[in-house]
Amino acid sequence: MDLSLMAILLLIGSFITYFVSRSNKKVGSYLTILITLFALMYVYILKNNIGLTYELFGVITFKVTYLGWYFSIIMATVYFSAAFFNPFWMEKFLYPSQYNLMYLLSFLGTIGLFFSNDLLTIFIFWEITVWTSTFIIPLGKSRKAGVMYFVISSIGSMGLLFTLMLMYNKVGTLEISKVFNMLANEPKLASIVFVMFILSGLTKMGIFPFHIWLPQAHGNAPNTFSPVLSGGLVKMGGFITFLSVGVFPAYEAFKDGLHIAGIPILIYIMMLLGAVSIIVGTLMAIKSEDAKKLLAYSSVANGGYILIGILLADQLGLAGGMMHMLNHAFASAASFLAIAVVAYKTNTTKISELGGMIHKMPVTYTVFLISIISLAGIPPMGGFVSKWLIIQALADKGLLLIAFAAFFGSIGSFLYVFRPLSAVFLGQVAERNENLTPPSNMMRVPMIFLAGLVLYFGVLPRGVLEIIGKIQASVGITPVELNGQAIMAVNGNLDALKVFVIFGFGFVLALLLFLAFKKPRKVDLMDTYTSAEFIYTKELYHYAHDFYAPFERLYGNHPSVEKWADQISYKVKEVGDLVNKVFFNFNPSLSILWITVLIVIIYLGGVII
Amino acid sequence: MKKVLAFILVAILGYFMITGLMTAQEFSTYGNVNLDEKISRNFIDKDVNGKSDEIIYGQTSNPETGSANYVTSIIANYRIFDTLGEVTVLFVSALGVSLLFGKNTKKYNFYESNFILKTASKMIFGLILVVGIYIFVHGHLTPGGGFPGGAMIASSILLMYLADNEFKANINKFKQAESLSGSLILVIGLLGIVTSGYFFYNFLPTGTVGETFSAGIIPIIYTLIGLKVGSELSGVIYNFMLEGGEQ
Amino acid sequence: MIQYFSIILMLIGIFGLLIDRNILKLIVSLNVFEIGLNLFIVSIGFVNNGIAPILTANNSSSNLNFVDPLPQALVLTSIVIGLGITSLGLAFARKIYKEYNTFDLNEMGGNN
Amino acid sequence: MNLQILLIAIPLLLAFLSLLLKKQSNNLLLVAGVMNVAFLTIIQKGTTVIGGFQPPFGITLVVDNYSFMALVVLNILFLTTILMSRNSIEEYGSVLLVAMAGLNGMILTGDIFNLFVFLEITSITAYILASKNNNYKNAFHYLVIGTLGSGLFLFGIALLYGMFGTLNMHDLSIRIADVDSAVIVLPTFMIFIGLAVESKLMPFSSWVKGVLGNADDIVAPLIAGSYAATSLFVFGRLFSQVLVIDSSLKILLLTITVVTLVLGEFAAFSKSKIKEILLFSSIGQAGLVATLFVSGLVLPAVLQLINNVFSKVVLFTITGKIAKDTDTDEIAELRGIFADHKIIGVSFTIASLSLLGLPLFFGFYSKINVMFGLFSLNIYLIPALILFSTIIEGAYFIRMLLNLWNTGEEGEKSKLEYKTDKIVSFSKYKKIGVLVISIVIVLMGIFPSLLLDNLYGDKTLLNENNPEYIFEIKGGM
Amino acid sequence: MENNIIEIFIGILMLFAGIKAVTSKKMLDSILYLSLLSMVAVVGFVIMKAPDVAITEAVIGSGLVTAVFLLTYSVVKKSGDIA
Repeated sequence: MDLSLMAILLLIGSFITYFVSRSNKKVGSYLTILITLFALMYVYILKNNIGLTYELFGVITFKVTYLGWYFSIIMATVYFSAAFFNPFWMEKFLYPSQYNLMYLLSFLGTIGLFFSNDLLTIFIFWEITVWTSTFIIPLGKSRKAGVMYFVISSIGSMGLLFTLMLMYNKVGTLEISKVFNMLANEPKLASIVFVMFILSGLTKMGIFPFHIWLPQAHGNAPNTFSPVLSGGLVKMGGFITFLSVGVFPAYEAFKDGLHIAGIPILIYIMMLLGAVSIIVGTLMAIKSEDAKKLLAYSSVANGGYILIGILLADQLGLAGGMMHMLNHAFASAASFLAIAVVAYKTNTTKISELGGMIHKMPVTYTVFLISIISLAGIPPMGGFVSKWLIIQALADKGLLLIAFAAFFGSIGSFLYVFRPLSAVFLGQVAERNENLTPPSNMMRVPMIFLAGLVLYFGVLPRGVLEIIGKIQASVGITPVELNGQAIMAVNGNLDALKVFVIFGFGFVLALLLFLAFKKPRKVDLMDTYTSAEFIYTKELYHYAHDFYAPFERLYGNHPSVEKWADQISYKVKEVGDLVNKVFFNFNPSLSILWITVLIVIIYLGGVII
Repeated sequence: MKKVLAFILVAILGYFMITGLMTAQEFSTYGNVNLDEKISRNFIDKDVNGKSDEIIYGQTSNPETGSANYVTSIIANYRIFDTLGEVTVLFVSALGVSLLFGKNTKKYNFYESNFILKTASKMIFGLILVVGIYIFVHGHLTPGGGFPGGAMIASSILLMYLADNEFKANINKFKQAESLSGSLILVIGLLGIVTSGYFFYNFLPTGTVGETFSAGIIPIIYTLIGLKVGSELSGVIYNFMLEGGEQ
Repeated sequence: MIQYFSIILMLIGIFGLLIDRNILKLIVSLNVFEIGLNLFIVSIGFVNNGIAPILTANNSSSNLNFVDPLPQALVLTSIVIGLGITSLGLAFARKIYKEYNTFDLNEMGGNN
Repeated sequence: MNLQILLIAIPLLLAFLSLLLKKQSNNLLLVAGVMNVAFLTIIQKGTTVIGGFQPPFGITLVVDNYSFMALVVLNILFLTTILMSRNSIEEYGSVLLVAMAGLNGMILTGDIFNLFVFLEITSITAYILASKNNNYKNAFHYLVIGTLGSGLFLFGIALLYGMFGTLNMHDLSIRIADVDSAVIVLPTFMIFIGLAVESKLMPFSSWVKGVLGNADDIVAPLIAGSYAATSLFVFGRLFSQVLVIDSSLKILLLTITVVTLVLGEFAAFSKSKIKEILLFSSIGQAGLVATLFVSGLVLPAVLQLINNVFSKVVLFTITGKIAKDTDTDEIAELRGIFADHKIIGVSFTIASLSLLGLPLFFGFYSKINVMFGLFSLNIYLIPALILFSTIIEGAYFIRMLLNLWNTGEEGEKSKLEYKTDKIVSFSKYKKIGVLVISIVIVLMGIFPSLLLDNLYGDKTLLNENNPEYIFEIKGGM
Repeated sequence: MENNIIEIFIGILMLFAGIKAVTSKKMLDSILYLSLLSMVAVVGFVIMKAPDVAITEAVIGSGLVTAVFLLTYSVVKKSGDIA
């Protein structure tokens, strides 16, 4: 199986899809499903030739590694399941054929990125993914989102390119396995390269202060692409982060430098950023009115977990980070898909406008329940296992500050989990949604698939942890210790199966009690009355409105990064206007003045020479 | 205020320029130029392509370029490509002027022209014309050449325009002369390629330095240049006499 | 000597370009600049008590102390180019006058 | 027998003849363009002298790899431009013929004063073109600045002649190599000014806003494409081979060019009209290319230049046509203009993305080459600035693209409200032309070796950039 | 020696004409001063042994350029009064 062949096939296939969809968009959208499925199987088969390298156009070089295989399986799964939704949105897009093309091109970009063998290839595919997805996002609601996404991503690409060039100039090669070796004994250079390199990871994962694009992009992207964005593209950042501690000899390079709690200062700062984004993400998720924005902020928080876990780069932490990546990918993809179903039926994602969807779409409800529990890291879902691993590692290392942030995130996640659950799905159906048709099976299939995966990895995490162990071994970290389904940690170990059994028992018990003592008494949610006053806006009294008002008041007027971003762009504009006034007005003699001044300066220089 | 500032700036600039020129060691100061360091020594000795002995006025025959006027020999032979470009510059600016004014045809009359003025200016017109033609025909022997000659023709036309309101030199005649002479110049150049592989190769015998019929293609080219420049400038003048921009 | 005067003349041209608002006078300043430039270029080729670069019956040998003919040839070119540009600029000036009914850049108002 | 003289002589001859047959001038123009492109296939590299006088005395026409590349770019650009916008040539055919001759001459000539003459020819044609559509005031502005610039250029040439007593570029470069580079500071800077005015470096480029801001679909692509390409190529020829400076002046020139790059992008970011965005971005690009040339990176500079001019031709042709038909180029008023013109929109997008240096397009190749070149000189500040300006560029280009496509809102059943009511009618020449150019951009982006292998033999992506390898401006000496 | 004196005299005259040409308020004055300047420049060229340049400058510089200026000026003057 030739990887570069697959890349070419994907390229050609995407263009074929484009031209097909020019004539018939439905068929084109089905093609996206087929091609992603094909790629998924192709990638799965690639497991057999780990370690082989492929070459393309003389510039691009691939290498099949467990790391790349792991990531691209995640990515392909997400793309594949999200593709099932494309046919339903073909009617809604203004440029459907463009959407299909970009969808497949960005897929190609991610797959190529994960298998790339040198930094240049990484950069090429990185850029491809960036600009293709840039053209998809504005197909949703807002154009500003696309611009912001592109700008922040290109900050990341800048860091990547700078690293690439610097290393090529120092070392003379770009091969990932070789390029960073010499940095181990050059701490100064290493610190520059480390920051520049991980910068791209941070921007992509939406780590504070680069998190501003996530709510914008996730919230405004087409409902079919938000799963891919949050479940897929964000994981590219995780990949880069892994390289920056796994392959990049960070710990050796900084071993003489300042340490905090046994962690080099630079890495510790990055972890702190992760912790900050956990807190920020959680808080913002709690107070967000829009279901997609809420999920986006939760992705910010989970990105923080992933970053911390990977940066720990040890037996447990790395395993936790990598596994959390997978769990979060599937869970958030599933939840975004569920929201997409809701949005497809009701044309809104505002929490307060919804409610009672459980009556209309129980399957969707179940999927959403499972996935969002996993997002919050509540047993018995996969998110719990990985979070447990990360917190174990933190406690083991004794990083109290960050551990606190992690705990805070877990607690806060309960809050934001239950808001959409209760407000979107539970409760009663709003009048405007009375006569909704149930979603078609084609929408149900991928959701159930993903939710099943989430549950599966929560119950039987061994399979994925074995692969993670291989990855760890490949970068010289002791693999995570497994015993049956149990994960051996330093202090106490976790057997997910037992947990599941216990929880399952509890669940069944609760169900039985619920069914046994069921006293149904329906009250219309809008049936609110006051004394001596007529209510005009019932929604204000709907419990979904101002769900967490007290919390929100706590941090109502928080400082926000968005404001800084706006100020920066405003300053740039100002400078531009100034340049325009000074150098480009319509009076010739002013520019002649400049010319004369320059000549004088040159003469002065000549005198100095 | 602005003037003062500009003056100060320019004064500083001038100070630097002059001191810079005085002190620049490579740059030989005014008058103390050593031609042997410059390529023009070979232009004077006419030994660009291989050594030739001293050039004597009226005796040396068939030098590599026959013009007794070194400036002419440079303009019309050594660096004729510059001259071609020069002609093109005039051509294109005349073209631009006619593009700007060409749409309107009514001519300005600055004042009523009377009989005496007309006749007198007719005589002067002829005189200037002859002088101009003489200048560019003898360009290779005496100072002057195509450009001043052509300009003189143009000024004679200008005189007629000013003096005589009825004077109508047909603009199309100018255009034809211009186009034909320009094309002929290029054709001569291309003939050079045909004869010897060099653009503007001086394929005619250069004769004896100082004689009227010498210097090969130089007189022909200069005549053509004179005609072209004359017609171009006359066209410019004509366009400027038109009611162009105003009201 | 005259070399420095020519440089100052160029500077006067630049000065005019700096201070003038009248487009005709801008062209005048450009011409002043060009005249100064031409004088400068010719002065580069001047040789002390040299003779004009023309073989005549009187000074008939190429070994005489001629002044440098090349700068003069260059200056001829630049004079003619100057004429072309001047006439084009004046044509523009007339069109501008037709549009704004003034020659003064300030009176035309800033952005076209 | 070398025929490169025909590249100049034929258009000039046709220009002279076009006075006689006015009606045919536009067809003559097309003929000349096609003939020039055809000549490119038969001329062989080498040097010819005018009038058979050996250099450095006679004027030489030099065709080395560098100028051959320049000729290819220029003539193809010119031909495509006039083909795409042949309807708006109007009575300017003769002027364009002269411009063609002048541009080719600028690239071909190996004599610095001859270069000045051709520079004057081209700039006068540029003034005339700038005055098209009653744009007289800005044309006058251009004329004043340009004339002063070329006057200073001539001043520099005179100083060089006074110092070294020769005008042939190769001869000059030899003689300059012997002396300390502090000597030639003044003439170098004068020549720099003269070229900077034409190649749109700040602060010499105040004319650009007025001229390009009001230009139509033939003038804008010409001035932003062919003229810019030629002047930058000449800039490179002079400053990376003839006037090689290594002193505080080099730092000063680099400052000017880099400042041009950054400030140009800033100004473009602050604009809301398509034309102004594009023209400021081309000012910034000119700054980038000039930076590379001054620091001696010829190959990256040439690649970047090619990428820039070809993209700019597409962009300016489309924008000029839009502005001509709708009397506006405010982005806000043109939302969704591409909804009805898919081909035009796709080409526009491809050109912009190539300018941004994104992969799958040629711009990526040139950008990577630029970066490798700069880093190979162990310069770190300039690349950082370039990358920074790339971010700004990306911001405003993406903003513009998304607005012009106006992707609308998901789930909207009525898509009409996202289209503009402005009517634009693109001729099929334009559609085909821009499409072909953008396809070429994509192809060269995927197979970058197509370009260089055919011209210079094998040049892989990671090649070391040695200025010499495309430079043999032998004066035939 | 006397050559020097002439040069200086010429130079002073040129500077005077040039300054007047760029600074004088009335347009007609500056045009005429420009013509004067180029006439003086002709003398300068003659001093520097450049007869060809002198002739060309005399005919083109001080002849045609001035004529074109005056044509523009008077045509404009005719249509509308300008200072």
